[in-house]
Formats: sequence, structure tokens, C-alpha cells
Amino acid sequence: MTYILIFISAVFVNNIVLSQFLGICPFLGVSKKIETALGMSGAVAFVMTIATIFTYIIQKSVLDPFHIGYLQTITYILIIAALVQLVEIILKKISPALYQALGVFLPLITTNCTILGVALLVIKKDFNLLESVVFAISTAVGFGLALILFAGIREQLSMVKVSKAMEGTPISLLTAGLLAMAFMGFAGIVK
Amino acid sequence: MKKLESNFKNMVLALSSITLFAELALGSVYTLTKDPIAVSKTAKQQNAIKDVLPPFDHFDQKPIEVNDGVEVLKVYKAYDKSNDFVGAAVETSSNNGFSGKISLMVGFDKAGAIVNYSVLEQKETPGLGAKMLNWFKTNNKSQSIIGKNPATANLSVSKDGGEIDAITAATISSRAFLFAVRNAYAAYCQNSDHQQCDSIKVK
Amino acid sequence: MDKLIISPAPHVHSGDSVSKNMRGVLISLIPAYLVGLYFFGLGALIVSLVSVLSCVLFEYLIQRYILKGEKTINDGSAVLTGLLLAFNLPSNIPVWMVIIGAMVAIGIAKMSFGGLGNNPLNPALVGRVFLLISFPVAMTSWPSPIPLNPNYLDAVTSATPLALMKFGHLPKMMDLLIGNTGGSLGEVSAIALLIGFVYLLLKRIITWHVPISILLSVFVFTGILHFASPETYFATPIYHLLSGGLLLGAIFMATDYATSPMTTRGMLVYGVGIGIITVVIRIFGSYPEGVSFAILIMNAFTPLINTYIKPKRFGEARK
Amino acid sequence: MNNSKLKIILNGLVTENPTFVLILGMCPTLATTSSAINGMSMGLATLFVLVGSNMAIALLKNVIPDKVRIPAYVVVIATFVSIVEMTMQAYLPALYESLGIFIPLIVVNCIVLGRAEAYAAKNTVFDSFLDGLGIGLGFTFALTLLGAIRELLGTGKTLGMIVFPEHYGMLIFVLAPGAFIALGYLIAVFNKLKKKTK
Repeated sequence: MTYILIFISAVFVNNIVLSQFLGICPFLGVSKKIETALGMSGAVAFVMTIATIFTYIIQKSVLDPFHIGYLQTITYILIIAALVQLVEIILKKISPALYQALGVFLPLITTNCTILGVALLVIKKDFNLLESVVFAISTAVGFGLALILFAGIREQLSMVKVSKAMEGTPISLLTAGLLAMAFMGFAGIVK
Repeated sequence: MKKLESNFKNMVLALSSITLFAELALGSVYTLTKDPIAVSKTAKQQNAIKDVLPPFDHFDQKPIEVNDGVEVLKVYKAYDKSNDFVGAAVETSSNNGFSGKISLMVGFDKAGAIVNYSVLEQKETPGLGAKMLNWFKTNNKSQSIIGKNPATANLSVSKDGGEIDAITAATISSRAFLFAVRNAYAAYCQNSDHQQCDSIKVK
Repeated sequence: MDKLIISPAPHVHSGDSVSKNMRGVLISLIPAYLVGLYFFGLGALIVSLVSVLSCVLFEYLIQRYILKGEKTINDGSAVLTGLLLAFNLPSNIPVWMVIIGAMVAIGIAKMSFGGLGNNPLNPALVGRVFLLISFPVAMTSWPSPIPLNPNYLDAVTSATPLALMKFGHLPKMMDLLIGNTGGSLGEVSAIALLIGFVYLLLKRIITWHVPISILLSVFVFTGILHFASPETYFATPIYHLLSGGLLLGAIFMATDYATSPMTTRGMLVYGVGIGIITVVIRIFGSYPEGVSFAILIMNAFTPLINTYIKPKRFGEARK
Repeated sequence: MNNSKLKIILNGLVTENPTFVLILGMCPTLATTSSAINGMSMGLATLFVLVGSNMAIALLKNVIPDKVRIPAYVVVIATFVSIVEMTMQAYLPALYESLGIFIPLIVVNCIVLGRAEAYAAKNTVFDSFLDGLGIGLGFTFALTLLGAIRELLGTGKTLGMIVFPEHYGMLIFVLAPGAFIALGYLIAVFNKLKKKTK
């Protein structure tokens, strides 16, 4: 049950993009087409899960026992950066097809704040390892949902003439705002 | 100065020395800020205790901890000059707020009536649940908990049959708030000599 | 009725058919409007007039001074948005809030996206939800129904059937049917709304797919909950159908051309989505009514539905 | 100060304003601007990291081999972020709590790494200092402005001044949807002004 609640909360109620404001850059940048949105969400889900497991283990087995929590930020970002590189290399070797699909998005992911954000959040929320993994996957699903919904709307908007000043980022932000507003309906479903 | 070449030795050397420097810098900032961080954490809590107690002379710095399996409640007993018990402040919390954890400090007098409360932590919706900061201590009788004794008054939301009006359009937050208050009273009771407390247990 | 279904997005209609359809929808709203005027009196009159006038005015001003495009003011869509917005508001809401709602509906939800037919979400609902989140107290205290009530701002407030149901008091079925109950000014009378529905179907302005799939999925979902655990979910499915803004939303808001899917299969998916989300929010969420949120969320899914649920080959989609 | 130095600062403040022109660092921009003071604090924290990392990287640029420059920059930036984090926790605990995880997340703010790569790696320490200052001020200005607007519309107050009674405030502007909407229109206005001045 806990896991289901974590899932619903992360996907709908506290959607990472629409209510937590993480991962806005890829949200605005990559979501012009449904297909790219799908690829990006896949890559994020993959890296986010692995990164969360790694940072969680390092936190509990190194940072906490040695009382060097002040190195948290620096350790996490290095782990994530290294992981992205590693994933890229391994993927290229063992699954060229998957690499083809996800490859272009991988470098973008290091600076995607959702990865570091989720790694930090699971520690803050005091989750255990399994809960953290569920949280990471659900967050990625929520990210994907927001991205794909948004891409659909953007594909439709691309055929529309909006006023010059509203073109580009402003209209995207406005759409995101209205989406966030609709998603507020889920408030209270979990806790 | 010419830029260093990207050979293996240089790369390792540069990276490790930068990391070493970084670690040193952070280590020293950490030692500098360690104490102030600890102080600022306790100062907030000390003030919260003082705010909710009835007039007192001193209180136990080390609280009695009551563990109900989910939450750990802390009871700070307060005394007057002649070391007589005047009341207690209880740190309590509920995880069922609208957006997660709500933690409160609730003060009781000798008889168990609520003196005051303060919200230590809450992430409720601004304009709705977040109104709990003042909502339950206004002059409005049916929404205030001040002066009421949980032993005799039913401190739950009126929709649930209690006598406290929930914050308008924020029933969930109000429920969580009042749950924490009732729990605080139970913890207070366990640690006072009231007869009426015998039947009350921390949930 | 198929001539509307197969038109491609964005829905380009000639000005003629747009205003004809708008007129049709306006006519179908008359019964519900009369009931609203009867039970909520002066407040309903003021709120609806202000809403319609300010929607038209904002559309005109934005068109004239900001977009400087061709005039669309005569197509009647602003009047319709204004009336639908008013239908979704309590009749004792202050005038200035109505004006803000109109500004949001027209300015943000419609004109910022380039005007009629381009808005991804239903403008009147965007206006309503904006107000609901901004002014939760004013938007959730509804006046009691008093025939031809002459009071406006200081009307006596009462709980809505939805709120009553949560605490175990079921309203009288007859009151829900005729509209003798608390609620937004256009949502109270089931019979009046259904008369409008029949009119829209007869005039072929909308098809049955969206409203019926919404109502059916709400009926089934609440039915399952009710019979699985009658103590917790004691409102029967019928009460869920008749109360709150469900009928208003299903018949008049969810069927908006620009924001609903084009194919019949798409419409069914869309309708079921709205129904399920509505029930989830009603029963588990912290907002009392979920229809408007549910419609907005499924509006956002509409482009995806249109992409993945393509029309079948010509002839197959028709009956 | 001569003209070209002033230009470096103005560049960050106006011509290459990170928020309104480059559209970078959107996450903290949206997340921390529920009030003017929060927005300003987030801006200043970022400014400190920007100035520090820009200077450190300009200083170290010749001893960092090209192939490892990105990890090296990241370490430098993370160090400054952690310093800000600890200092705030020690001396401004309330603010630290309200900004939450967005303080450690300065590490992945594209503005910081972007300036390191695009400016500090090629320029002198002093110029990099000015660049960091300019960009940081531009960011702070944007966040404060957005925070002030959201706070005003949402609660009727701005920077502690009561402009109209809270009763008239539109709560949505303090919440998530309002952040997107307000920033969207703010950038639209900026676009319009830019077109006019051209």
C-alpha cells in the first residue's frame, strides 16, 4: 500500500514538474514532439533509478557513518556525472539499439535537476531503499506524463498563430501553468 | 602560463588536487558553522517552548520522551520558583497534514487546559491549511482551542462530531492539527498526576 | 451528426457555422438559466450579466488593442463562455471576482493562445478553477435556494448536495431533479440540464458519446464503490449523477469542440477518463467537486488521444 | 571603472539576462519566488556561487587539463554551493528551510556551469568576477521581480508592505500554477519591450 501511495503521490499529486518545479529545462526544451518526449522520459527513468540507488547506498554506508554529511552535494553530483558517463559507455556496448534511442538525451541528463533532486529528496523524506526506488521510478513516470501531455499540446499549438510576444517560452510556460492548475485537482488524494 | 596537457598524469593530478582543496575548504567551513547550526536549531525550539507555557520559572531541558510507535512526543515539564509543577510543553506531530508532516508545540497548565500552541513545522496550502498558525487561537470560541481542556472538551473537527470549527475549506489540515493536539494531551497526562488521565493513552 | 466528428484539428469552421452552433448551445442553456434565476434570484442575475458582459468586453479589448487581428467578437463565443462561467459560480460571489474569472477565461485561456478554436483547455473552466484555487472560501459557500431571492451578497449559505452526502445526509431526489438545492447557479436542476441535452442532440450540435460515457463511467465507478462498502460510500450512483456540476460539465463543458477529441472512439476514451477522475477527486480529493478538474485534465490529453486514436477508414467510423 | 568593465556587468543584467533572455535556471526561478524575499535570497545565493566559481575557475583554468575540465568545474561549483548551504543553515535557518533543496540544486543550475564554460575558462579573474556579478545580479533582479509580483497578486503584500487587503489576494499566484503563469507573462512583456527598444 505504501508503494502505491508513493506512486500516486509522485505521479499525480506532487508531480515533479507541475508542482515541484524540477526538470523544467528539459520540459520546455525537449517536449516539442511526442516521440522525443518519450525518449527523454525513458532515459530519465533509467538514470534516475540507478542514481538514486547508488547515492542512497553511499549516503547510508559512507556519509552517515563517517559524519561527513557536508560532502553530500559534491559526492552526489560526482556520482551522477560518473554514472551518466558509465551508462553511456555500457549501453553503447551491450545494447546499441537502446543507445540509439536514449543516447542523445544522456548528456542532457547530468544537468537535469530531477536526478539530483530525487536523490536528495529520498534522504530528506527518510525513505528506505525499496521506497526510494519506487519513488524514483514513480517520479520518472510523473516526469514522463507531464512531458508527453505537454508535447501533445505543443504539437497542436505549433499549427496556431499566437501573438509575437507570446511565442516560444511564454506560451509554453502559460500552458504549463494551466496544466499545473488542472493537476491541482488531485490535491489531497494522498495525504 | 601555458595550458596543461591532457595526459593521464596531469588529469589525475589536477582533479585530485582540486578535490583535496575542495574537501579542505568544506571541512573548515563545516567546523566553523557546526556550532552555529546546532545553536540555531535549538534556539527555535527553546523559544517555542517558552511561548506556550504558563508563567514559569524554569523547565526541564531534557524532555521525557513518549514513543507511540509512530511519533515520538517530547514532554517538557515546567516549574515555578518553589519547584512546584505549573504545566508542560509537549512537542507533537502528525504525518497526515494536507502536504505531509505538521509538528506543533502545545502548552498545558497544571489542570490540563491548553495555554497556547505554536506551529514548528508545516507545509500546508497557503491561505487554507497554513492558516493553522493563528486559526485555533482567535477569540472565536468555536474555533479556538486556547483554554480548553481536552479531558472535558471534544477537540475534534465539528464535522466529525467535535466542537472545533475546521479551517474553512481545509478540513484535512484541521484534522491533522487537532489529532496532534489530542496526542499531546495524552502524552502530557501520562506524565502528570491527574486522576482523569488514567484512561487516556497516546494513540 | 458525423460532419463535426471528422473535421481535422484545429477545428476551422466558417464563421457562419460557428455562430449558428453557438446560438444553439445558448438556446439549450435557457432552461437551466431560468431555474437558476428562480432559485437564486437577484444574485444569479447580477453574476450572469457581469460575467457575460465582461467576457465580451475583454474579448473586444484584447482583439482590438493587443492582438490587433480580425474581429471575432460577433461569433457569440464570448457570450457563451461568459454564460458558462456564470453557471459554474455561486450566485453570491462578489462582482469583482466574476470580473477576474472572465479576464482569466478570455485573456489567459483563450486569447493568449490565439483565440477561438486554438485554446487547449476550456476557457470557462479555466476561469472557474482559477477562481476556485484563488478564492476557495467564496467559491465553496453556496447560497440556499430561495425562490426569487432578492438578496445578493448576504444570501444565506448552505451546503451542497455533495458536501451533505459526505456527512451522510442524502438530499431529496426531487430537489436534485428540479434544482431546489445549494450549488452553482446553473448546475442545480437535473431536469433543466437534460432538456438542454435533448435539444443539443436533436439539433445535432453535439453527439451522445462524450456525455453518456462520462455519466456511465461515473455511475459504474461509484456503483462499485457503493456496493463494495455501503457504509463508507453511502451515496448511491444515482445521487452522484444528479448532484454537483456533473451534468452541467458532461453535457455543456466537456463537449466543447476545440478541446475534445475528434473520433468517436477518442470521445469514449475521453469521456471515461473524465468520469473516473471526477469520482477519484470527489471521493478521495480535498476539493469538493472534481468535474471541472477532470475535464481540464482530459482536455490536456485530447491532442494525445487525437494522435493515437486515429479515425478508421472512411465509412467505418460511421454507424 | 572604465566603460568596458561596466559593459560586462550590464551584459549580465540586461543583454544576456539569464532569466528573461537566456531562459536558464527555470527551476529555482519558478520554485523559490513565492515571495520577493525568497526570490531575492535565492538570487543572492546563486550570485555568491557564480562569483566564487567564476573567479576560482578563471584562476585555475591553466592547470586544468581540457579533458577533465567539466568534472573539475563541477567540483569547484559544488564546493561553493556547500559553503553557501552551511552558512545559510548556520546564520539564516528560517530562510534555509523555506528554500529547501533548491540550495543544493544550485549545482545543476545551467547558468553557473554555463558561465564557467563560456566565460571564466577564457577570461581573466577580474573580468570573470565582473561577469559573475553581472549575471548574478541579473538573476537576482529577475527572481526578486517575479517574487514581488507573485506575492503582491497572491497576498496583497510585497516586501512586507501591504498594498491591498489580503482578502483580495489571488492565492493561485503563490501556488505552482501561478508561478508558471506569472513568469510566462513577464517574459512576454520583456519580449515586447525588447522589440520596442530595437
